Amino acid sequence: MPFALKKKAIIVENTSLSEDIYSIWLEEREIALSAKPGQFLSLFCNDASRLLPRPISICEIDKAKGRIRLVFRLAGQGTKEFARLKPADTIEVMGPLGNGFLPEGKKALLIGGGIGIPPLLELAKQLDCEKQIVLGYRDKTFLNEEFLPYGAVYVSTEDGSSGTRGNVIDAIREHKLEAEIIYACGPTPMLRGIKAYAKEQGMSAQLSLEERMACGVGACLACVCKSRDTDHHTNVKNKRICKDGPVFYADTIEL
Amino acid sequence: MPFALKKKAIIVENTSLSEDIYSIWLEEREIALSAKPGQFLSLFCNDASRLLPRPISICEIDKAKGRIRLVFRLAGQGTKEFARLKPADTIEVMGPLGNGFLPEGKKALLIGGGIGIPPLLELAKQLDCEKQIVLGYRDKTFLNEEFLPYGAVYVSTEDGSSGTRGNVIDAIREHKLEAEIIYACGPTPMLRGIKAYAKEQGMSAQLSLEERMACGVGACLACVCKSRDTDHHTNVKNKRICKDGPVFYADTIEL
Amino acid sequence: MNTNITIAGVTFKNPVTTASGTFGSGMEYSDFVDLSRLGAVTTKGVSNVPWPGNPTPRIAETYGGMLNAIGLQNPGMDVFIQRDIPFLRKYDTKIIVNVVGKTITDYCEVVERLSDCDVDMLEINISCPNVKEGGIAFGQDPKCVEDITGELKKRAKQPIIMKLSPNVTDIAEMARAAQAAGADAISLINTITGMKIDIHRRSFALANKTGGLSGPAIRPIAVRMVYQAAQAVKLPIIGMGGISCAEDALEFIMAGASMVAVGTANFINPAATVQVIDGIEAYMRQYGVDDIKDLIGCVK
Amino acid sequence: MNTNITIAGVTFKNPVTTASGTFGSGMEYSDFVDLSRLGAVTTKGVSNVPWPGNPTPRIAETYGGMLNAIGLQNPGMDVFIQRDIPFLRKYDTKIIVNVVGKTITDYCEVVERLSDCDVDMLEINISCPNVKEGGIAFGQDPKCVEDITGELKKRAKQPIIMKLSPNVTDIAEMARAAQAAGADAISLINTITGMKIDIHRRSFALANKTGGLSGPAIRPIAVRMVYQAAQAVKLPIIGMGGISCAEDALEFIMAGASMVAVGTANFINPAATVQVIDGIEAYMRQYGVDDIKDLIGCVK
Ligand SMILES: Cc1cc2nc3c(=O)[nH]c(=O)nc-3n(C[C@H](O)[C@H](O)[C@H](O)COP(=O)(O)OP(=O)(O)OC[C@H]3O[C@@H](n4cnc5c(N)ncnc54)[C@H](O)[C@@H]3O)c2cc1C
Ligand SMILES: Cc1cc2nc3c(=O)[nH]c(=O)nc-3n(C[C@H](O)[C@H](O)[C@H](O)COP(=O)(O)OP(=O)(O)OC[C@H]3O[C@@H](n4cnc5c(N)ncnc54)[C@H](O)[C@@H]3O)c2cc1C
Ligand SMILES: Cc1cc2nc3c(=O)[nH]c(=O)nc-3n(C[C@H](O)[C@H](O)[C@H](O)COP(=O)(O)O)c2cc1C
Ligand SMILES: Cc1cc2nc3c(=O)[nH]c(=O)nc-3n(C[C@H](O)[C@H](O)[C@H](O)COP(=O)(O)O)c2cc1C
Ligand code: FES
Ligand code: FES
Repeated sequence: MPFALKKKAIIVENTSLSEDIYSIWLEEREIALSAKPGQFLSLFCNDASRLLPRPISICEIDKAKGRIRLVFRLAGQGTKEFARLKPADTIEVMGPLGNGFLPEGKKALLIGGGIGIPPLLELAKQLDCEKQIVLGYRDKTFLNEEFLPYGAVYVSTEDGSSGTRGNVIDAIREHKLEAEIIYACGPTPMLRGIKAYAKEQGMSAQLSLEERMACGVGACLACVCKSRDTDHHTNVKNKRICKDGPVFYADTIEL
Repeated sequence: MPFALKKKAIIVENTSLSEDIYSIWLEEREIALSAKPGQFLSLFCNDASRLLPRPISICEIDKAKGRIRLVFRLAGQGTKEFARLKPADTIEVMGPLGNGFLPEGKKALLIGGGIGIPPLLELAKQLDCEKQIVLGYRDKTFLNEEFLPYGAVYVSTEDGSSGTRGNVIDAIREHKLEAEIIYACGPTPMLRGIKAYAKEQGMSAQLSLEERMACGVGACLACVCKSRDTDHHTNVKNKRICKDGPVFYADTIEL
Repeated sequence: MNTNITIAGVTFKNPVTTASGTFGSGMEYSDFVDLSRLGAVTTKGVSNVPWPGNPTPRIAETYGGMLNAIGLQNPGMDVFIQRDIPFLRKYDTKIIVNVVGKTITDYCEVVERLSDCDVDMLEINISCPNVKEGGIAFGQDPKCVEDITGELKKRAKQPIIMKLSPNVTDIAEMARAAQAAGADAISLINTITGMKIDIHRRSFALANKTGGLSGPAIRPIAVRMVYQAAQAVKLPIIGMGGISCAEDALEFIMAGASMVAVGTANFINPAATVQVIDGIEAYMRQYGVDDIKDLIGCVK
Repeated sequence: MNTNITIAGVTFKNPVTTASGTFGSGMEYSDFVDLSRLGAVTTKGVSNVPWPGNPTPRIAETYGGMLNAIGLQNPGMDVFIQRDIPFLRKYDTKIIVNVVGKTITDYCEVVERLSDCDVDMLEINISCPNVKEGGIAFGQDPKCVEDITGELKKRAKQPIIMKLSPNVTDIAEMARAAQAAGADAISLINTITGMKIDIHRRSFALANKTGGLSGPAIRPIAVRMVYQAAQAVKLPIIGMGGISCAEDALEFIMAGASMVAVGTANFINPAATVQVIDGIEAYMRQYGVDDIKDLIGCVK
């Protein structure tokens, strides 16, 4: 995309899925047409005191209508501002950014934890293979019913209020789920657990990582993670999450 | 007003009087009830990168509806933001601030220049005496017709496109206007001319001054003007325009 | 829950005061703020004789901040002592008087005079960037900081706070100099020298050319300096620079400040001081912090 | 209308470049910006061997600005020379290479190596606050500035720009030291050391504790320092610090900068550099300025 810059997207819908989780549909045709599951958008605040973009993963893509869905949790002032957006409001965005998940067509386990669940929804829709979907929550669930059309859905909650009490690995063990590949997104401790589990099981795993970002396009080196090998671009053992990720094969990165 | 703080006012109407002059009616009952002609409001920007209040004079007061009218010229980013306000939007304001004009009940000349004209409108409405109103413009006129109900209106324009070609003093001389007191607001060179004219004619004059402001309440000493005598508060020859003014008797200040 | 803080023997009911020069003598804001809520009121700098200050424009807005070059206009100590101290004493708050001068003799004169007045602490402004002589010059050289601190300590009956300039290479060095000469506390930061140019008029935005930058824009610099000073000296620190809300204030406290001052934020929101106090208490309740002292310098 | 600027024999088609470290090697932004529009691309700092940089989090947002502690991660000069210079040479723009090191020997090694490369100028970063050794330490002492400038001048075949640190008491002193030792130009300001504390986690927002503050928040400080340096030395100045639009850039030019660099603004608006160039031209047209040189230092 030569000279692709920031774009003004139009808010089509903004609903809250729970007290602190919001779901926004925004319209920006070009972005919708090129977006892939696992990629993200940089969202800019209208409040000029907050300069940096907020990276938010793509949750669903509606190419026909030229729309993108984002699901996010209230974290600080930026997400609070986004939560107040109303239909017809505009927001400045850049994207789609990063490399998404790489569909492999093998029997798959999709594993999401907390606010890492949204990017798996579009993946679940697009993955053309046998899928088992494991969603881990602290307590309240969200978005889980929307996964039902795409595969068997297993839920874990830390407080045991729904599904398996415990974490996603507990749910996988409880249901003896088997697969050839894992696609996962969630907090670092969960990803670390999944990496170990995948190794133990001899499965490959694609993990979506998170780090603070400034440029979002690979220029500033803010968002690195440690890599197993020397990276071709950085020439050190650092990969840029925004540009080389956010999705990486588990065995190529240190967690 | 004990513990009177910033208030959220509601925009009732925002119209443009010319390419770069806007007229806003805002609703804030408490402010409307206590406001006097010649006082001003501190208007705060919604854009958080701009912290300082913009002082804008009160143009009209509608006590019945609890509303205040402001008329302002696009000067920089702050006034540009205000110009975009739509009915039902809110804006943070403080006020009414400063001391307004002091009605003296003598035969009066109201003299306004450019964006100094708006504060004279409410004064014209409230002054209960014989009034002659002189309004000076560069070229295009605005607000002049709204003065017609309150007295004889004389216009001057620098380019001669309406009324007397020249400045307000030229118009006064042309029409041989006489009065006991002048109430004036406008650019400093105009006020300087009026001060000299009033002295020459032995008239008293109340002038409304302008200076950059931070606090708007007399605390920061940003907005001083030079005074003839040592000021009782500052103990130097400086008066605070926001607190002691913005209206001063011409002979008490240096211009 | 305890928010009391004792500095050099003076106990403040809470750790929040006003930054000198942004709150007048307290009088100007007494219509907006219940002064008795404040830990202390810190007054505008006062000199031996009345100062007229700089020509206007004295201020300019900048991105997330402002420049000022007021030039320490003040009515002089006689009027101040006679009018402003009795006014402030009507409130249940401590009084910190900010002192300015052009020469060490000037400072000494004011401090000696205030020694017999009913005020709680003196804050010595050796860091004002907006006056030609004195001010900042004293605050940019450790030897000068030591000299002036020593001279004033001999004369002051109240504890003295040395207010440091951020316009230095090494703030720790200045803090150590103040400590070495016997200062009771330090406060920082004063404004950072800045400039704005009006590109349409092709002139300086301020009559004084340069001014002091304050407001949220400078907060990260101020927090860093408070942290560095806290690592370097044992003196209590009054932290300031861009504090507008309790979250901001807590950053300073966790970096090592025993008290904080709210400055430019008063102009934007006259309720800022009280909101900071309420917000600190809310934070303490939320996290079960019993004593504000447990938060001072807790991030290391 | 002329926007050409010649510095130390190198002619730039316009006075706008990128601030080192905010534009990668140009490659990362080449999808967003036509690099041939730029007066020059200034690359991320390059060292003799690859540097891994600091642990994450490396950045934090602040009011109107950001902190960074990237720690000068870079692939080292070998990869840089082999990959990035040929890439940039495909565009019609000048190449300024930012050089970093931990010791004078390190800097010398990079400069010697680059001497035989096809680049237009070298910018020596003696002001990075985010590395433990070298970096800023060189930029805070006039003697060090002189020494390193002198050593590098002996070795460099291209003109050298000394990039000064704003974390100093007197920027003019540093500018004079660079001039005395033969620098061809100076650039300023690098970032200002700052700190942010996460009050909920009670920890530093950055793994490195402190970081460098950049963005619009620091602009008034940067403009002031450019002005002070311009008054102190005859060297051409590349001004930077919070430039996001043409108005900002013109402030620096009128304060005395011959060129300007756009930094943090690239992250917020990848079109910033080009918009600055267009905006400067629009200003010149609006006010009938025939030559950009007539604006340099026009406010005195
Ligand atoms: C690739 C990627 C995809 C993401 N997808 C989602 C998503 O789909 N839904 C969702 O709710 N959240 C997602 N996040 C996290 C989201 O970016 C942060 O919650 C958000 O930036 C917080 O902004 P704030 O202003 O509310 O919080 P603040 O804490 O006020 O933000 C301050 C600064 O820190 C950054 N920041 C804060 N938390 C994070 C974080 N966890 N990760 C990265 N930067 C952070 C902000 O971007 C901002 O620059 C994603 C993060 C990354 C890196
Ligand atoms: C007592 C008083 C009453 C006023 N009444 C009116 C009025 O009724 N209508 C009207 O159009 N204008 C009025 N002005 C001028 C008005 O305040 C400025 O035009 C306005 O602040 C410009 O803001 P800005 O953000 O658009 O401009 P910018 O130039 O971007 O403002 C930058 C900063 O400079 C200040 N500033 C800029 N110009 C002036 C100025 N002329 N006077 C004071 N501060 C200024 C702003 O408040 C702000 O802090 C009045 C000024 C004063 C002091
Ligand atoms: C308008 C103004 C006037 C000031 N006057 C003084 C003063 O008289 N004495 C002093 O020590 N500091 C003075 N300061 C500095 C403040 O006390 C404070 O150190 C600085 O503004 C940083 O805090 P802030 O960002 O919260 O404003 C003044 C600041 C401003 C904005
Ligand atoms: C993420 C980041 C990385 C930087 N890396 C370098 C660097 O490698 N070398 C250097 O001399 N300056 C570096 N800088 C400083 C910038 O070049 C510039 O001097 C500073 O950011 C001020 O300009 P700005 O406010 O426009 O960003 C970096 C700044 C940022 C924000
Ligand atoms: S955010 Fe800049 S490199 Fe990833
Ligand atoms: S604006 Fe603060 S004293 Fe007038």
